[in-house]
Order: sequence, then structure tokens, then C-alpha cells
Amino acid sequence: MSPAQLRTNRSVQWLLISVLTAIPSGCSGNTDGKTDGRSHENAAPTVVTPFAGKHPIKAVCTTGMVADMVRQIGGEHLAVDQIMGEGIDPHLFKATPDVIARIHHADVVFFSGLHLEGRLNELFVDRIDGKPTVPLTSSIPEARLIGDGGGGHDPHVWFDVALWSETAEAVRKFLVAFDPPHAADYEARAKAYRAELASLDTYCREQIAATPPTARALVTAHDAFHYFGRAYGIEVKAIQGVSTETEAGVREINQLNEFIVQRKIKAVFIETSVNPGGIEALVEGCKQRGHEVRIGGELYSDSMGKAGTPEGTYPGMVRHNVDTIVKALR
Amino acid sequence: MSPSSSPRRPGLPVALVLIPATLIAASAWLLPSIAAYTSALVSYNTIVVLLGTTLLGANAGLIGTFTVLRGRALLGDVLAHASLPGLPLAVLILGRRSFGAMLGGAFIAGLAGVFLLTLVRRWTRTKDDAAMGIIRSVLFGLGVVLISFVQTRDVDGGKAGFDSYILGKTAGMLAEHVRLIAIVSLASLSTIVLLYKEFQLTSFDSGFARVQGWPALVLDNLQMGLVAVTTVVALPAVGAVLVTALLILPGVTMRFWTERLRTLLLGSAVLGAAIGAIGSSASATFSLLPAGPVIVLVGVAFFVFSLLLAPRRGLIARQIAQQKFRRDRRRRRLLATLYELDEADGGENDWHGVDRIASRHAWSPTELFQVVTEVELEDLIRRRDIDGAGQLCRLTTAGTEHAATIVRGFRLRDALLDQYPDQAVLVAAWEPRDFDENLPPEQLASLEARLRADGRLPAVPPRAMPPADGLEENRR
Amino acid sequence: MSTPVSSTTQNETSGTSRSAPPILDIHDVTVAYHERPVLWDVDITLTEPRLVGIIGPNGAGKSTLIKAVLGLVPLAGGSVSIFGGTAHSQRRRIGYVPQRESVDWDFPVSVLDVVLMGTYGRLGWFRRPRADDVAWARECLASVGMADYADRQIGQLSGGQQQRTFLARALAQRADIYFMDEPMAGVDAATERVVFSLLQSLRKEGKTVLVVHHDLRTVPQYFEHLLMLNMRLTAAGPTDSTFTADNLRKTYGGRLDVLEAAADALRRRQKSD
Amino acid sequence: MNPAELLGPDLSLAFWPIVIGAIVNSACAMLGCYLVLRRMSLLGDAISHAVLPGIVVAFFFAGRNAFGWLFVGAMVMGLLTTFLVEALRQWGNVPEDSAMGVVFTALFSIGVILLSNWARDVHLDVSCVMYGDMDVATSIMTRGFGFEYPRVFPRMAAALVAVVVFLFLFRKELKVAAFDPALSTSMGFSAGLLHYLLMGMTAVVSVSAFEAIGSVLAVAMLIVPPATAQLLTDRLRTMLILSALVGSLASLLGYMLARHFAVNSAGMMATVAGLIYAAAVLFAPRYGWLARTQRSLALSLRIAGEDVLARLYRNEEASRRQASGSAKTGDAPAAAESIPVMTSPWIHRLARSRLLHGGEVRPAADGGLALTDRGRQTAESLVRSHRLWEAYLVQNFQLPLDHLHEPAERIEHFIGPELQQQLAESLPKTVVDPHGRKIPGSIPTDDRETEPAP
Repeated sequence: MSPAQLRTNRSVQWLLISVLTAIPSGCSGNTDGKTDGRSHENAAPTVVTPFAGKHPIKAVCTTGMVADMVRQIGGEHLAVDQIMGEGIDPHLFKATPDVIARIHHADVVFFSGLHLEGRLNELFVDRIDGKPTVPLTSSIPEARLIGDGGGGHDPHVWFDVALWSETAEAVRKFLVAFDPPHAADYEARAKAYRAELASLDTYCREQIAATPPTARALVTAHDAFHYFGRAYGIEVKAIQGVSTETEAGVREINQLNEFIVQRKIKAVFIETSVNPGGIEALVEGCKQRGHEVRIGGELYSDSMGKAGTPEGTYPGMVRHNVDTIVKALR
Repeated sequence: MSPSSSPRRPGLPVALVLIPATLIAASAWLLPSIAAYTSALVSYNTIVVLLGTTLLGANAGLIGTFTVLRGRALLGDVLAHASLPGLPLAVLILGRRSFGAMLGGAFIAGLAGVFLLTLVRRWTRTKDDAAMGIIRSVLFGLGVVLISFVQTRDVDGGKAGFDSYILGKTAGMLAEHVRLIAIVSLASLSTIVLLYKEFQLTSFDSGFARVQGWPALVLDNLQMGLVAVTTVVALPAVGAVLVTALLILPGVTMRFWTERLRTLLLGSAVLGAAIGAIGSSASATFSLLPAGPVIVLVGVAFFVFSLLLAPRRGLIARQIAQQKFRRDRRRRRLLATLYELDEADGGENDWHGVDRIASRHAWSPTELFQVVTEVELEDLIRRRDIDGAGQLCRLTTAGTEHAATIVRGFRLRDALLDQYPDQAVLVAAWEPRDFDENLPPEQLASLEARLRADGRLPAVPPRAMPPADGLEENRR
Repeated sequence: MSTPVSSTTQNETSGTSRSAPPILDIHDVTVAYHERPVLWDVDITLTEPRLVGIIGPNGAGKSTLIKAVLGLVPLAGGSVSIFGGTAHSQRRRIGYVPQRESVDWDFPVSVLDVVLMGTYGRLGWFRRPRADDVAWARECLASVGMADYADRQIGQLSGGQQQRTFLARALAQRADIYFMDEPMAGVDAATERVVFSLLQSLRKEGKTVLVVHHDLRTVPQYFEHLLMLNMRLTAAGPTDSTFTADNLRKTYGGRLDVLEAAADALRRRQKSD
Repeated sequence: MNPAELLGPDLSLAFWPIVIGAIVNSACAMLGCYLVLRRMSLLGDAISHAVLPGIVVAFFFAGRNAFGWLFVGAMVMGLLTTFLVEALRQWGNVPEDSAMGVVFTALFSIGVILLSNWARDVHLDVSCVMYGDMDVATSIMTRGFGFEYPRVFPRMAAALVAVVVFLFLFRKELKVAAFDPALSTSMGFSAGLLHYLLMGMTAVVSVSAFEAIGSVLAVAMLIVPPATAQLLTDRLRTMLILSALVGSLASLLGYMLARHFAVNSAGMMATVAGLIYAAAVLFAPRYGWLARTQRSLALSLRIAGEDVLARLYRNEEASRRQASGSAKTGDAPAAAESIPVMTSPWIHRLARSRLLHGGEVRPAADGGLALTDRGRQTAESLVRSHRLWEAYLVQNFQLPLDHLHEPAERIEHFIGPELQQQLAESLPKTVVDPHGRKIPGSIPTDDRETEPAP
């Protein structure tokens, strides 16, 4: 390899490297070229072509909460197919070919939005085959969302029942436009379900209010209950951040111990679908300081209970969570 | 570095190591009382994490040393990934998610990984690192498949987040974890103390070991088994990354400081414990410092410190040694040249131009200045500036004697190489006075006779043996 | 094509009764790596202690033969018996000097540690070397002229010194039969002299030593018995009758350089006796 | 128009995952060959951990959906990892795997600390942001140049092209650098630069592969196909091609199985790659376990058969001699002992039936066997080799008579016609073997393929 040849090779080398680095940064997740006139990433489709296929409409829903909402409003006109079953954490959901097939063949996809479903979110937002996809959280005014100090919104909206009932509006509006013949049905069912959620909201507010104010604090492993705390006036503390990669320091555990012992909080809580992540350590820590705190029970955070059980429905799940918390903290 | 092997009373080293270790491990059971006693100063959780990471650090440091020496440093990471399929399998078999079952599943999958690794090493030509890579990625892939399979089955107690479920967070360590780690630490410590010579031999020269009748493969598997046990037990407590780090960092770091396996093992255990202790206490004092990662970074800090500053094997020490070697060579060259110039002028000392010498040896001005000042300080030469540019220098009487021995050494070496060319390897690194010590007397006499015959043997007074050159230590 | 040759000349066997098992009996040994035969039908029997040189061109299977005898390499056929038993059963009486490249010389052990490894065979499980083992190891080190290097890390030694360390380790094994894989390859003259004198003293103590050797010039001077190997045993027997130009040609084929070296060795031998 | 539609409704969904899988797998598999050869197989694993800090930093400066920046952040970390590992290896002479371990645990820990400090309340799930999932990534479609294709397709195709061009352009230098870095430096180009280029390329391709198919599969593809190819060939060029083939096969089989069992396809592809490796271990043509046992079985069968033929020939010869009154007892009956491979009774029964089937023997009146003409011809050439070899031994090695038979018995199976020819030429005038028996003169046109003399 004579030096001359080496030089040419070297120039080729730099050409190669630059080509390779240029490619990735070129195309990022853009939303242009969408057919349904979506303004920004989490917006609902504004241009909806009425459904012409055979009823019931095949509707794919991601999480249990979304599926429950769509079932309540869609009724028998929709065949709901829930891809994230009971106890599955949307962040760590492992897609499979048949899930993709179900999404592909569905007439409409309802998903929670605000990046709760991870990469699937991109799949729904960037669809180009004309099939409508409806992010439920699109109907919630941005002002009422928590977060976006730069890192995006907290997607766990369903912990605030009033806020979550707003999403019924997104479903209703879409279904009325998508399936005009049954518009009246959808209007009626939406109104009834929102009423039920309103009464559920007051129920939660009353129950939480009944707990002793000093001990009114919800301590969990993951920081997913902000909406719950804000909605029902209960202080929310967590050991580590939202994402499973974050990790707590020993000092945070000690501070939480201090908090629990001083405020005499009687119970801390673990979540069904995620790693206990240090909650047991808190219990042991407090016990050593003479303060008996116990695990108040398992809360449903990112997923609902087993289908067919009361906790398998959204109201059932919320009621379970509230009752567990109130019973443990009283 | 370590004192020469002291008379070996077998009992002493074993006792020295086992007794304190049992005390530390026993403390895992005394946790409640310790906490009660010290709860005023430090919180219970801090003590748990402190004790847990110290024990784990010591244990991982100890067995990690062998994996580092055997070129299997990433075995911990490989086994951590290989144990993933054990989790969903345990839940599938049991029907519900239970922590104990998952730990058992992970353990069996880890051991299966070790078994497959030995199989691949024995029956195929795939090298160790590729074999580990295959086990890691195929078993991890299988784990992901099983997890996505379990997702569709109705298993109560939640089904997702397996991979995060087994990967514990150090700050959330429980007394139960510490007890588990203590048991494993004691087991591996006593294995290594008992089988020290067996592990030393099989790691160093497995062919020789097999000829002596030792089951090299069994001992090898035992070593890997210890790593598997430690990894799987530590996973729920601290997670895969911290285990991998604690298996590698102490061993690699201590390797900079010692040349003895015994000191290396002891040092790695102590360093591992120290890393764990410092890391967890740092996480306890400063805010938002996750325990696991902090411990890793403390370990890395030790590593970087040793990489740079360790004597002899450290980067800087080696640079200094090289510089010193080059400087000494220049010093000897200068004295020898001055001596030979005097010899050419009929033997008495007179002034010689410094630049001529420099150009003869192609030294840069700074190198020249450095060596001339150094030699002048040793009162071996005198320097005089002449009004024009340049300087003259002359050997002092002490300088002449010193130079004589150096030149004699050079010439003896040249004579020796003429007669026995194949001696070159050994003789190349000899210092001038080595010829007197190491050469058989009759050979020395014949060489001197030959030099005296053509008048090139410098007259060296017996007492003027030059101070031992600094390079005694690493003479190759 | 095996030519079973007993090293004892005809008259010797008639003298001693054949009660004692042969020191080394290699019968029909065949070794193949991935279908490439490396050793084919080698038959060697040693009944008397001998200083045996194993010579042959590169790739002739010299060190494979030793590894096969010691059980480090699987046999495709044939059998080996040392002092009548298997290599494993006789392991206490077998000394082994492997090739230098087979070891990582950056391993954190001192010269004394390496020599001590020779005593591990007799120590058995768990027991640590005791004071007398250390003394014996130091004695072995002294006999190879490495006494004052005992505490030095093995990476800091020259090639010759490393070889002497391996030699001292084999001595420490207190064996009756030694297998040495090119102990004199790439070492300085002083080390070669030490190795040779060691072989002589071992032979005087009635030990058997098999040495893989490559330098034909020193063959007649060093060894009393020869095995000439080129995938099969081309010749075997006392050096005087075996180290012939004809055998060498058969073993090394037509390669000139080797024959030159052999020729001048022959000339030197004729000059001396 | 989406090319997948051509396959019809149900297969259309399978088209892109398999195609993209094949593309990315082969890119990683080909690069992986050099990693495996340079004993740095676990570099992919190290990079998959080390990219975390890059992503966290990029995330906070560029926000969520500026995906390109997250990719650049990850790639910078990948390159930094390879550089640090190399630096530790050269200047700190730390062994490669320890260096990788130290570097990736350190970088990952820095990532977690940053994440835990900045991102306590932010919803950034690294595992889904960076490590894409095969099934999802390949179904995010976009439209361009008139037809629809997954968004990752152009990037992955470019990566594959870059890898192929790079490996082709530097095939000589890479080959030398992989096997003998010292030699390559002496040949005028610095192995160091090439090594960094290779590592840099690996970092870039693996990071882009993480995003497309997830780190699980990418890391597997950097190791398993190359290791499989290494079992099947010794030449680097074929190893590269085979490795890419194994990668693509894993993609195809893996996806089909994943579809069938409704499991994650990336994980299944990695598992299938493992199974292909296991299959290679068992069935590889040269080094495979099965091939070895099969070959030694065939060898012993042939030898047993030829021994039978030789014995029959000698019996005929003896009976002919008795008839002509000059019986000679020298030729001891051929011992059944054959080359020490697999000698057992069922081998002989099998061999005998093969001979019968092959028409070289026919059942004789007394229940035994008798030579057919073809059998006699083979036997004759066999005995000829035997006796020629014995003559050769006597001429060259002055061996006592009783030492001749056994070695010749073994060698006869391996003497092909040319060697027989040479033997005959080297023994011009001998027509009778050392035992005085006639060497069958005619050199049959032997159909046995030439057997390499041992």
C-alpha cells in the first residue's frame, strides 16, 4: 500500500464517515405528510372519513384504561381489542408480530398518548395508511397537564378522575364523526359515563378528605401519582423517578424515612406492574426507628386488574386504589 | 513488593482471613441490634446498604481477580444477562410471580450459562470471549421471547417489567439481601482460601496442572460457579451493572500495585469492600446520588488513580523510568566520550568542545544542557565558557576514574560479544560492574588480556567501583 | 508404518528377566487433529533409564508426542503406559517442562511460587506448601543457578531465566521420568550449559529424560538415545547407530540446511572420538 | 404503493421486518467478524450500555422528538467507548475485556446519575427511546420516492452499504490488521488508525441498529453469526459472506417463528441465531461433530470390507497353490484386526453386506463368501499393495520378516494406484514378495479414489 494509495484511502475514509453521520440526523420523527390534518403530535385527527366498513367497528386500544373508556362510549358498535393486558407496564411492553397485525387490521386505534406507550406512540402518530388513530389525552387542555418543564408531560392522567373523564370528549367527538349513523348512541353513552365518573370523582375527594390531614401522604416506589395528589389534595412522595432507569440515593431513602416517622404515616404502597424498588427497605427502616409502617397494599398504576373482576374496569380500579389508600392511612 | 514468602505456617493465613470474615458476615444477622445501637448516628438503611455493598465488594473483588486474570472479566455481565430467561420460566412454572421462585430461576439459568460456556469451550474452536458473547446474547434473547410469551398468559401478580424486577436498586437493599450476600461471601472466601494453590496453578498453567493430576476443568467450573452464585444473589440487591463493575474494578486496580497473587487477592477484597463502603456512604450524605452508580464511579476513581500513579506499573512511573534510562545512557555516553578523547590526546585531561560531543551523539540542545549540568553537579567534570559561543568541559580526577570503569565495561562487552556471539541476549543489559561479578574468572581474565594486548584496557583503581546505577531494580 | 524397536540391544534383554514393566511403552499411538494425522503408529519402548533426544523437522509432531504420552491430547488410537501404569496413575513420578509460550508471563507470581507448584502434586488437596517444601524449592532453584531471583516476578526474567524456572519446577516434582518440550529453544549459552549439566546429573541418578530438541549440532553431544520423528518414527536407537546421514535424510527429507547442520555435527563427532 | 402488498394480505406484514432484519443483521454480522477475530466480541454489549449518558444529555439539550440528536448523542458515546477501551489497552496495558468492563460500567453509571438528577419527574424511558423494538420500528411507515417503506429502511440500507463499501475498500488492510497488527504497521499504514476506523464503524452501525432492531438483537448479531461462520470456514472472505447469510437466515426464521408463537421477534431472531450456531457445531462439514464421527465410521467400514476381500483372495491363492503342490505357509492368515478406528462385530456384518450388495462377493456353496470377478480385481490390487509395501520395507529398513506383515496390513488400505506405481518402480526387478509369494502383476484400473498415503 504505497503512501499515495494511503492518502486516497484516507480521503475516502473521511467521506465515508461523514456520509454515515449525516444519514441519521437527517430524518427525525416528523409529522408532516399526515392525512388527518394533525396539528401537533398529541392532537386528535381533525379530518375524519366516515366509516364505511361492516359493524362492529374493529377498535384497538392500548392500555386497560383506554379500552374501558372506549367500551363505555362505543358500546356494542365497537369490538374493542386491548393489546396491553392486565399487569403489563406500557413502558416495558414487548411488541410481537401479531400485535402489529392487530393494529394494522384495526379500523381505528385509541391510545393514551403523551408517550405513555413508548415507541408505539410513534407508530400511531406517524401512520400513513389512512387508518385513524386517536390519542385520548388530546382533548385535555395543555394547561391542566403536569410537566413539560422541558421533559414532556406526565402521561399518568387517569389518576385524576375528573381530568380522565375529559378524554371521553375525544372519543365521543371522533366516533360521532367516524360513525354518524350511531352518533346519538355515542352522545348518550358518553354523557352517562361522564356522569358516573363525576360521582366517582366526588367519592374519591370525600374519602381522601376523611383521612387524618397530617398522615395524608401517598408514598410509592415510582413517581407516577402526581395527578392523584393534585386532584385529591394528598401529598405524593416516591423513591425514584418515573422511568425504571432512575435510581434513588441512600439519602433519599433516609429522608423518606424521616418524613414517614415524623408525619406518622401508617402505610406505604407498591405497584402491581413494577419493581417494589425500595419500598420494603422503607418499611424496615421505619420499623428500626420504632414507627410501625406497613405496606398498605398493591395499587394499580399503569395497568388495571384482571378482566372480569371489578378492578378490571377503570371505576373499579380507582375505587380499589382509593379504598386501599384510605383504609391503610386512617 | 511483598516480603519474601514468610515461613509458611498453614494455619496462620487461613485464620488471618477466615476469622474477621466470619465476624463481618455474622454481623448481617446482628443487624437489628447494630442499628438500634447506632440509629442515632446513621439510619438503618444506610447501615444495611453499607454492610451489603462492603460484603459484596469484598466477595466480588476476591473472585473477580481470577476472572480478570483468566481473561473473563465480563463473565459477571454475561451471567447476569444469561439469567434473564430464568425469571419468566419460574413464573410460568409456578403460575404466579414470586420473588423466591424468580431468584431460583435466575440461578438455574446462570448455571446453565456456565455449563453451556464450558461445552462450547471444549467442543468447538470458538474462543472464550466469543463463547461468552454467544451465551449472553442468545440466552438474553430467549429471556425476551419468554417475557413476551408470559405477557399473553394470565398469570396473577403482574407480568411485565421482569428485567427491571430482578435488577434491584442498591439503595433499596434489604436485610434479607445482606444475609444472602454474607452467606455467598463466606462460601466463596473459604473456597478460595482452601483451594488457593489449586486455583493459582490451574489459572497459571492448566497443562502442567493436568499432568500433576489436578482436574483442571472441574476447578475452572468451580471458579465460574462462584461468579454465577455471586452475580445472581447480588442482582436483586444491586443490579447487573454494579456486580459487573465490582467483579472487575478491584482486581484490575490492584494489579497495578502488586506482583503477587496472594497480595492481589487480599488487596482486591479489601479494595472492593472499601469501594462499597465509600460509595454507599457518599450516597447517604450527598443528595440525589444513586447508590449503585456512585459505588461504580468510586471504583473507577481508584482505578484511574492507580492507572496513573502506581509505582512501576503505573503510567507515570513507567514514563519516568524510561526518561531516567535515557538520561543515564546519555550520562554514560558523555563520560565515555570525554575519556576516549583524553585517551586519544595521550592520556592527560584537557578541554573539549561540548558542541562537538553533542553533534557526535545527535543530542538536542536541551538534552545536552540537561546531561552536562547533571554530571557537573556530580563533580565529575568542569565547565568553562569561552567568549565566543559554546563551552568547553574537562573530566575531573573523580570523573576520569568513573569514566574509566564505564569505558572498561563497554569494551569488555564488545570483546565478549566477539568471542561468544550467542551471549548477546544476556549481556546486553549488564552494567559495567556485572562483568566482574557474573563472568567466570578465567573468561574475564582472557578478555582483559586481549584488551590489554591492544592497549585498550582502561586502568581502573580497585576501590573506585562506581555507585550502583539506579537501574538495578528493573534490569531485564 | 511402525518399527517396534526395543532400545535394549538383543543381549541385554536375555540378561535381565523381563519382570519389571518397561519405563515407557508407547504402542501404535496415532494422534489426529481435525482429520489431519499428526502422529501415525508410533511405537517406542524404553526399559532402561536413558537420556533420550526427540528430533525431527517442524510439524513432525515432536511436542504432540509428549502431550499424547502425558494425556494432554486425545489419542486417535494406540496406548501409552509409563512404569506399567497410566500417566494419571503414575503422575507422582512424572516431571514435565512445557514450552515457554504456553504460559502468560504477566501472571502475578514470583519465581519461587512457580517452582513451588512442582510440589503441589505430592501435597494433595487443600494442604499448603510447608517450610520443607519451600526449602526444597529453593534448592531446586539453586541447582539451576537462579537462587537470587526467587522473589522476582516471572515477567521480569529473560527467556533463559524463564526456562530455568520451568526446569527448577520440574526438579521440584522429584520425578523418575521427565518430559521436556524444547527446554533449550531460544536460550542463552549459559542457560544451555546449565540445562545440559542438569540432564547429565538426572541421568546419573538413574532418571529417564525425554527432551524435544531442535538444534542438530548438539544432538550427538547431549543425547545417548535418539527418537527421529516425522509424523511416524523414522528411526530410533542409540545415538551412535541412529544418528546417520541416511536416517536424517529419511527424517528431514531433502531439506539442505538441516542436513548441513547434521553433516558438520557428524564431522565434529568423528574428529573427537 | 407498498412493495409488501405484492405478497398478499397476510404476508405483507412480514415483508418489511424480514427485509430490515436481514439488512441490519448482515451489516452487524459482517462487522462482527472482525470483532470476533480480534477477541473483542463483547464490544457490542459494552456499547449498548455505554450509550445511556449520551442519550440523557442529548435529550435535555434537544428535547424529546429531536430524535436525530439523541442518535448523535448515543453515537458519540459509542465512539468514546471504543476510544477509551483502546487507550486503556495501549497505555495502561489493561487487558481488552477488563478495559471494556471498566469503561461501560463507568459510562452507564454516569448516565444513571444524570438521569436520576435531571429526570426525576420527566417521562424519559431510555429503554424505549433508544432501544427500539424490531416489530414496532419496522412498521413505522413513511412515504417517499413514490412508495411506502419503514422510516428506518433508508438509514439501515445506507448503513449496510457503508459497511460493505468499507469492508471491501480495506479488505486487505483489515485482513492483515486483524491477524497480525505488527505486520500491518510495518507495511506502511497504521494499524491503529484502521483499528479506530473499524471500531468507529462498529459504534455507528451498532447504535443505529439499536434504534432499528433493539440492542438485544444487535448485540447478538455482532457475535453469533461470525462465530457460526468461523466454524464453517477458515477463509475471511467466505466467513464474511456466511456470517451475513446466517444473519439473514436468523431474521427470516426468527420472524416466522415469532409470528407463529406470538412472541417478540427480536428476541426470537437472537434465539434462532443461537440454534443455527448449535447446528453448525453439530453438522459443520469439516469440524462438525457429526461429520467427524460419520467419516471415521465410513473409514472403518471400508477397511473391514477390504480385509474380507484380501482374506478371500489369499484363501483362493492358498487353495490354488495346494493344488499345484507348492503350499507355502509364510503368509499368516490376515488378522481381522484393522486400523484402530471402530472395530466391532457389527462393523464386519455391515461391511460384509455392503460387499454383497456391491457385487464384489457372492454367497459360496459352503455358506461362506466367494469373490466375484470384480471383487477379485479389488482384492488383487489390495494384496499387490500389501506385498509391494513389504518388499519396500525390507529393501529400505532391513526389518526382520515377522515385523513386516502387521504394518503392511495397515498400510494396504491407503496405497492408491500412483503410490503403487511408484513402489513398483522403486522395486524394479522384484516379482516375489519377501515371503516368496508372487506379487499379482497386473495393475488393475482401480476405481478406488486415490487415498492419501499417511
